[in-house]
Amino acid sequence: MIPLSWYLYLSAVLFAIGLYGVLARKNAIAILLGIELMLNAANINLVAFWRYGDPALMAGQVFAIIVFAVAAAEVAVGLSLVISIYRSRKTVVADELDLMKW
Amino acid sequence: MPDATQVMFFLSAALILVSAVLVVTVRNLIHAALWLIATLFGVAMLYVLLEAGFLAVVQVVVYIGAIAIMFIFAVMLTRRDLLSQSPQTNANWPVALGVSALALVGIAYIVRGFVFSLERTPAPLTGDTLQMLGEALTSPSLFVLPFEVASVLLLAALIGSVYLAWNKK
Amino acid sequence: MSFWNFWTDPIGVADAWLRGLFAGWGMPEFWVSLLVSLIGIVVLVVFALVLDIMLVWVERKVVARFQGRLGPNRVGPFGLFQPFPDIVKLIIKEDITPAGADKVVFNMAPVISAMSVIILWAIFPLAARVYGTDLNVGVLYLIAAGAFGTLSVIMAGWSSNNKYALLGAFRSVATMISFEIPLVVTLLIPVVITGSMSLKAISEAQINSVPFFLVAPLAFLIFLISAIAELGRSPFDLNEGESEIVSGFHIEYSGMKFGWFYAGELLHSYTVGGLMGILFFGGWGWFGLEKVLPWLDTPFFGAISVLGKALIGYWIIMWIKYTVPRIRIDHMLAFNWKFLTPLSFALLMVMAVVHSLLKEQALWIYVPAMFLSNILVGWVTLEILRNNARQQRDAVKTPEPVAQH
Amino acid sequence: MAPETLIWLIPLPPLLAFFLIVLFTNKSKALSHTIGVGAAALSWLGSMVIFFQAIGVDHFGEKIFKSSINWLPTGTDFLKIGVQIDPLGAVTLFFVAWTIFMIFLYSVGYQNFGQPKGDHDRPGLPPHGATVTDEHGHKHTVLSVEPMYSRFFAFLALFAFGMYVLVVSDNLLTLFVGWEIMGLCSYLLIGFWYGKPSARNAAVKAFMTTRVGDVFMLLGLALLYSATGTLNYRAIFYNEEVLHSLATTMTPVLGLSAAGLIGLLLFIGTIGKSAQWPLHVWLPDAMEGPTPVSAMIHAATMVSAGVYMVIRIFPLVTADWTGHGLTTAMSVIAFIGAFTAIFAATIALAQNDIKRVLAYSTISQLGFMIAALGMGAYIAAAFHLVTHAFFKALLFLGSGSVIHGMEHGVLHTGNHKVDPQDMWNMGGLKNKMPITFWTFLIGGLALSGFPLVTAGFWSKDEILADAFAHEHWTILATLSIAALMTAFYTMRQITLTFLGQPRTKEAEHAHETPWTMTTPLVVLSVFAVGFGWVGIPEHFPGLGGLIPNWFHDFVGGTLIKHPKPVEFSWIPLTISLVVALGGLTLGWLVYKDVKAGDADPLEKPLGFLYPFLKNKWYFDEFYSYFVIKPMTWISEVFTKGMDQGVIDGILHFFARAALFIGHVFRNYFDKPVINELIGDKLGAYWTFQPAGRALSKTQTGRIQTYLIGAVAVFVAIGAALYLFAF
Amino acid sequence: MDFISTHLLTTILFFPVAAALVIWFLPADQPKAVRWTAFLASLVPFGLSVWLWTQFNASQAGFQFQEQYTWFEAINSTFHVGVDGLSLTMVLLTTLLTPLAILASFNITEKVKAYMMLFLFLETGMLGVFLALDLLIFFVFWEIGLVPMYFLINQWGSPKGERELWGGMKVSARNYASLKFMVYTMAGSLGLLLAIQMLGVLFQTYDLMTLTEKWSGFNEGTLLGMNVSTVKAISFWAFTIAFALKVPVWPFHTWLPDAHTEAPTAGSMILAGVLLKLGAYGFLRLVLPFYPVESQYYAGWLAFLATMAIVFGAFASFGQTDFKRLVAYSSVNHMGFVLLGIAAAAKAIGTQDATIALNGAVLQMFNHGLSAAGMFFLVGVIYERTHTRNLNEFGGLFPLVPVYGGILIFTSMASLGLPGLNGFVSEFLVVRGAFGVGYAGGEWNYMAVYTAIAMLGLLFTGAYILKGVRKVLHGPLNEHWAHGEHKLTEINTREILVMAPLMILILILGIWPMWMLDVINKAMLLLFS
Repeated sequence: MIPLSWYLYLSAVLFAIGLYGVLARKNAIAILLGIELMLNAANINLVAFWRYGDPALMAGQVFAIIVFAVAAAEVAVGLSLVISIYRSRKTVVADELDLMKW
Repeated sequence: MPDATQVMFFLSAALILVSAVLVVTVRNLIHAALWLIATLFGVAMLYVLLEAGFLAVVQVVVYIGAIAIMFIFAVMLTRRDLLSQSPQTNANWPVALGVSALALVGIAYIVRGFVFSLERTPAPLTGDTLQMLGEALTSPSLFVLPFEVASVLLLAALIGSVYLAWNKK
Repeated sequence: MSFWNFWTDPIGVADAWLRGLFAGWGMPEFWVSLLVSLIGIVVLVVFALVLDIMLVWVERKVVARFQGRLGPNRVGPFGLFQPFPDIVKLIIKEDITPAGADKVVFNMAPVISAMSVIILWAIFPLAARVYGTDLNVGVLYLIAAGAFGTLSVIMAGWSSNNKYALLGAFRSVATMISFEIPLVVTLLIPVVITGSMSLKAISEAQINSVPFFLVAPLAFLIFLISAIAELGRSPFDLNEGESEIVSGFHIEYSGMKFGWFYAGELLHSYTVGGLMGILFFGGWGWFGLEKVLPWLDTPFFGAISVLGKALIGYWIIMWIKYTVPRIRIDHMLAFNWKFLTPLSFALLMVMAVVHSLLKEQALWIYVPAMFLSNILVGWVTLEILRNNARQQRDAVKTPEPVAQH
Repeated sequence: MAPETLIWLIPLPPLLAFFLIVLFTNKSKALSHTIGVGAAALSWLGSMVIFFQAIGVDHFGEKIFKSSINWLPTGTDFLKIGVQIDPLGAVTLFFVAWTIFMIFLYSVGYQNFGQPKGDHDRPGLPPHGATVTDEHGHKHTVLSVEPMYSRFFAFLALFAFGMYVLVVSDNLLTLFVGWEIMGLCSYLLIGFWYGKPSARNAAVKAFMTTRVGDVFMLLGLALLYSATGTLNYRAIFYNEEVLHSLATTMTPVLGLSAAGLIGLLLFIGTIGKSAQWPLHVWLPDAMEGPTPVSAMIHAATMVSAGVYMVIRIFPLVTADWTGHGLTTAMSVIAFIGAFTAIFAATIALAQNDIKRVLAYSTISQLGFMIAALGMGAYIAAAFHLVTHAFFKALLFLGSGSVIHGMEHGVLHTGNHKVDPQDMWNMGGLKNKMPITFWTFLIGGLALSGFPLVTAGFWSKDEILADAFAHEHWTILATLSIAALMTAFYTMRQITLTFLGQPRTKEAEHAHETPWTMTTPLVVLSVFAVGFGWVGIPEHFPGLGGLIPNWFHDFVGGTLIKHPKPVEFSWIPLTISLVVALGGLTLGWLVYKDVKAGDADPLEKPLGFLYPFLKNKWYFDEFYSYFVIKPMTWISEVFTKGMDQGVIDGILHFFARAALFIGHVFRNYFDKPVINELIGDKLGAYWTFQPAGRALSKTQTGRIQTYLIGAVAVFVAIGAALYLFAF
Repeated sequence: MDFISTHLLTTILFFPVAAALVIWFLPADQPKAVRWTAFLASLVPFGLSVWLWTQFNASQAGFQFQEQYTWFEAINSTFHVGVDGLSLTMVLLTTLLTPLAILASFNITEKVKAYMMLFLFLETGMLGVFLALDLLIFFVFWEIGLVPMYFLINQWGSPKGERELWGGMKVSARNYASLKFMVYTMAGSLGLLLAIQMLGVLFQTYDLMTLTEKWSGFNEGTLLGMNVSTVKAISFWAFTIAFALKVPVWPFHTWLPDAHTEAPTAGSMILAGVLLKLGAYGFLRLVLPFYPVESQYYAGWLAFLATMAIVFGAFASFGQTDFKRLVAYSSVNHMGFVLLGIAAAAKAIGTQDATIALNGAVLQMFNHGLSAAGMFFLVGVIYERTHTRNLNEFGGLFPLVPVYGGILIFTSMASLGLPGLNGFVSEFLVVRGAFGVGYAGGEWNYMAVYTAIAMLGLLFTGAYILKGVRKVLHGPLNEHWAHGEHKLTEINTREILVMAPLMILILILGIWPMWMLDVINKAMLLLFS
């Protein structure tokens, strides 16, 4: 049998990796990739808790599904942002998108 | 001697972690995306281990079938940076590393810290979880509202992305 | 362990026999089940591939007939053995990997492509007790497998470092992702009616009531169309488009790698035909004939029924392929987004409502009602289209003055 | 069929006829009048059956036909409506049925059924005649058919329905329903030729004048209902203690008893409906309608309804009446009746329109009945009601026939100036239209009370006898004079119309009307003669006792107290003989040789009175000045002055105030203080800008830098919370 | 079906909104589709409420088909709906009139979509008021009904016409009317809201039934520093004025002629048919149950106002030359009878006379709904053809439009209160009830006087109705309409279809009012005794 904590550690690590990707990668798309990793880490937790808690309460799975939806939406909007930015600025490097800098 | 499920867990965990690391490190974004797919597949395997078959399949459909493909698309549409040989990480990547390590430590600490009231062999599933899930998603007393909200969110995302990516020329 | 048991439940018998055998060798339980399922997988895959090989012959023969030629007729009776020389040729051909290609990806693509089709067979119910596994999310599984197909195409297209390949990949991905929607929606209709996503349950539901093409003819049509697009077959074979992008994403492939793509496509078409049979034509049933002739209600005849239906479906797909010319990409996408998708959604809603209203009713009320509701939806759609067309014609009839712009 | 059921059914045929004609058959004239007449015939049949069943029962008063159902829930119990036929109802039903049936029949001819369509007739105007060419190619003009023929029958049918409802109903509410329906129909029928402004105004006048009465009547109903908790005849009028309690409870109004008050309120309704003074003005104008309508309204139904109602509520006005003297209510009624009788008679003297004369005669005859009721002689009143209904219907239909004949003449000469209704244009019609003449003569004699033979004599004589017996001398005197005048102007009318020489070419070319019109005349004339004989007093010399005084016995059963017939006395008899014969001879003498173009012989002797009478005592003018004008003025004031002036004025004042305040705030606070001072000066230059500059240094604009910061802080906070909070 | 039968009221209530949303997505250039969708959609609530009528058990006390959902927990206000005989009648009226009104406005050509949507919203608003069992909900719907009406008048009102304000300043009549309507009602609602809030604060609930027993019982002690009776008196008037504005009662009626005159035909139909009833309904549902004592105390004033409304309404109506204004004032006159009945009931609450008066009042509400809607529609019909409402420009139109004329006379007679048609029954009941209260077993009081005066108004009702008919149909034909492009065309089938249900109901209710009056009567008995 697998202890719950394994899943939790696993998701923690995955989350950290994703976080690193988000913080460190230059390319906006890569940042989005990182975000996906983090979302998956969260999902692992949700499902694991569902399984190890009371499986009759579907909350865990439901939230996981909603996370899917969120992820899909986020990717769609994010990527279209990236693309439109790319159109106008010919770059997707996050650091170069600094119009807000005074 | 680990039993079969543990073996499976280790396999998928290894797959997840390795490919995740690769996702955030490899230069070639296409490869990153493909490694992401590997990661997601691993997660799907975890779901199977957790007896959430539906989620596993959905994971594959949504993430591999749609999200990852979209990533690859996006990458291809933004070829220029793909070809550039400059480092793929920004200046303050060590800080980032530190911070995420810190976060990991923090979470791990918490995980270790709290009393595992749930640290036990999970109860065998009774009844058709798929059906339960469906009822949970559609019964007004449970989650129909979040579900609908999610659908609205998707609609908004659809319109929004179309609008954003619209080539106004 | 008599022959008749085998006749009625081959898998069960074989499974029991194998387990007994291995256990006799003193294997631990876990490894036994692992081994048995491995064997099962192997058998299934081999079966599928052998089927695939025969399909090569079928394809070539049928296309020849459609084009008024004879087709393969030298090797063996009716050229039945033609596929084998083909395969040998493909294998011994030099295997070229273009310069600048992304080796790993390039080599993985055809494998994934073939795999994406073969794994479908894992959930194919050939008879009441003859199937790889009975997933309670079977229908979704089909879609998931399709996702890998898409993946393989784009991998191939991108990795071969070739403009045409990339274009082909884009096109095919665009097609697949967009046509997946009506496909999924129409797949949901049998699911709604049955109340389960398992293909086995769906087949049984049809055997117990009526085949679903009577209940949801329109859904069947939409499924057929979007499935063909999913296959990337003519008239939707934009991803290959020999005449424009010199056969698209697998332009750079040769030898057995190409063979895999080719085999995958053939098998995929056949599989889709099988899916039609299972989802809309009553799976392993014989349209109620088995009630009259009980011996039809046995695994082997069931398998025959499924495979036969699959063959018919496959034939229909070929028929369309070799009859209808290719259409333009924008037309195709417009057709999907502006026509097929809304239609399928509307259909799904209507049928869900009618179903939930009438599901308690007797069959002779339920079935005609559903059928009529389909017809109605179709008719309304056609009306709307006609109006649309008329308006467009009128718009063309009265050109707006250019001066304003 | 049980009589009750039959009674329920009596009013229905006309109603059905109405809807049938209006909804379906209004295109086909023949079908319409078939339906109409058929319906009338059916109701007539039913009524006859009921009538004869009723007189078959002896002591019918105790065991009348009645049945009723719940109609309105009123709190815990119900307001019942139903039908009943008691002796009074039976006789009323009798004459109503006959007259209505006759009038329907008559209308077919009067509206020129079967004649060609008019050349330029249009709905809403009387037919102008049509030009036809006979086989010799001679063009000549003939009467043309009424354009709204079907509609006429529909309205008549509805009218009949109203009357039947009124007669068969067993309570005052449904009586009121029928009453009002007739009001509507009279409105519609008087205004039948709505194209004529005169007709239009007459219609409105009729409706409004009667409505004045109706409103009070409704009030009376409400009061009666709240006082007794029912409106059923039997429950109230056939019920001593109810009457007694009503009579004893006093009201603040004029010191009347409740009974009296209610009685008077209801009686005001009658004043309106039966055109008693002072609400009589509508009736003469109502002559604008087609003649059958006049007959319908003024003889058979509507005006009779008024009297009928007073007879119904007779116990109320006479509650606790000792039999000597009069209760307040009674005296009021008696006064109004008597005054109307003579007042109308005087006006009738000076009228030239053949129908107007009859109209006023009607008013005065009704006055007779009302007066009789006022004296407490309700049987006499009922008797006169019936006889009058017959001979007055006869007279009106006769006059209609005359007019018809005259119109024929008018069309022949083509001189449309000539008014076919003006008696001065007639004369010598005796030979032209004999049937009309003889029947009209009978009617006239009945009206003027020609002794022994005519019905009018017996009924009128009975009234006089009653007046004499109860020593109401003033009333006796008034009525006698009125009777004298009646005889006089009746003879005047007959002489001017039929006797002597034709005074115009039109009169020469008049000729007899078709059978559809003459048959009713004949039938009615029979009743005009015969119906008197059922009410001959026992002790009448010679005739008395030959036929029992059936009417008295029968109708007497209506109420609990059977009034005993007055004992015979020569004085009233002589009086009535004198006035009748005297009036007739006088009339004949005065008018027998009037030439064309002569002035009215009465003009000189009466002097200034003549125009006064001719203008009906200037009542119309009076009302228009003192009622209508002020009302219009008030209504103007209410809309213009009060609503749009005062009330809206106040509102607008508020509006202006609000606007003003808003203006002040904007110009003297917002603009200077907020916008300029705070917004521009303080904001821009002194505080906010420098701060912003300073802070903006920290903004690198690199999103990931921000993110790192965010995560770091988040981790820190999380750690802090975890370590210290928990 | 199960869902519908368990959520019948909410379905009826919100179906129009749903339909409106559907219409929102229809193409704006397809007015036909929009119209038919709206019409058919509005038929559904009607069918449902007919079903409701059949399902309703009149003899059962209290509200039926109740539904209660949490809505505004913080202040204990719940979404609570239910029907009793009173509201049932009104619901039936509303759901009957809306389809007719929509059918009547098929000739609207501009902004059809918005128009129809507003109409459906309006229906929901009105139904909400009738169904609400929670004061806050009541108020919310009360206000919601306002907005669509405002736009209907303001946007689709008769384009012509100006209204002169102070200082010769002119505004477009429909703006003036709509604004006046809005401001008037708002002014009333202010007091209403305050009173409601006070109740809510006082009892920590907005639930009607709870409040009814608590508040009407709550009689001594002090409140907000005043003693209760004062407070109650004040809040009584707050309620009363709010509802009186809506009824409208003289002298708060001046918005009505303007609003009616300017509103589009269907708008006036609904305005007269249903919106006015909201006020009277408020009286019956809130004022009488909440303030039995006060309303008895002030019954004289109510009766006075009612009488004024009847008499002045009649007079004013008689004074009009604008056909639609005439009909508009007739509403004042008729609603006066409703208020008279209410006042009488308030005077002697619980007695049989009171019940009769209430029966009359409620039935009068329904009847006026039918006849007034019919009258306004007929005015609209002729206005649409002649583009004038000036009575003096008509005359003798009967030969041109016999059918229209017949219908007009029929409806006029109904509105005049001719026995045999519906108006009479209710007016008789009101008069009878009021007079009974005034006579009260030999003891006479002012109510009798007021009734007597009211009868005078009844007389003038006749006067102005006849004036209308006389000016339009009778008299010498005004040749202007006889031929040429002005030729007056006969009423068409659609318009007859609008009138037919009204006329049939008018006749049925006139001859056999039992079926409806029984329900009302039982409701009144249960409510007020």
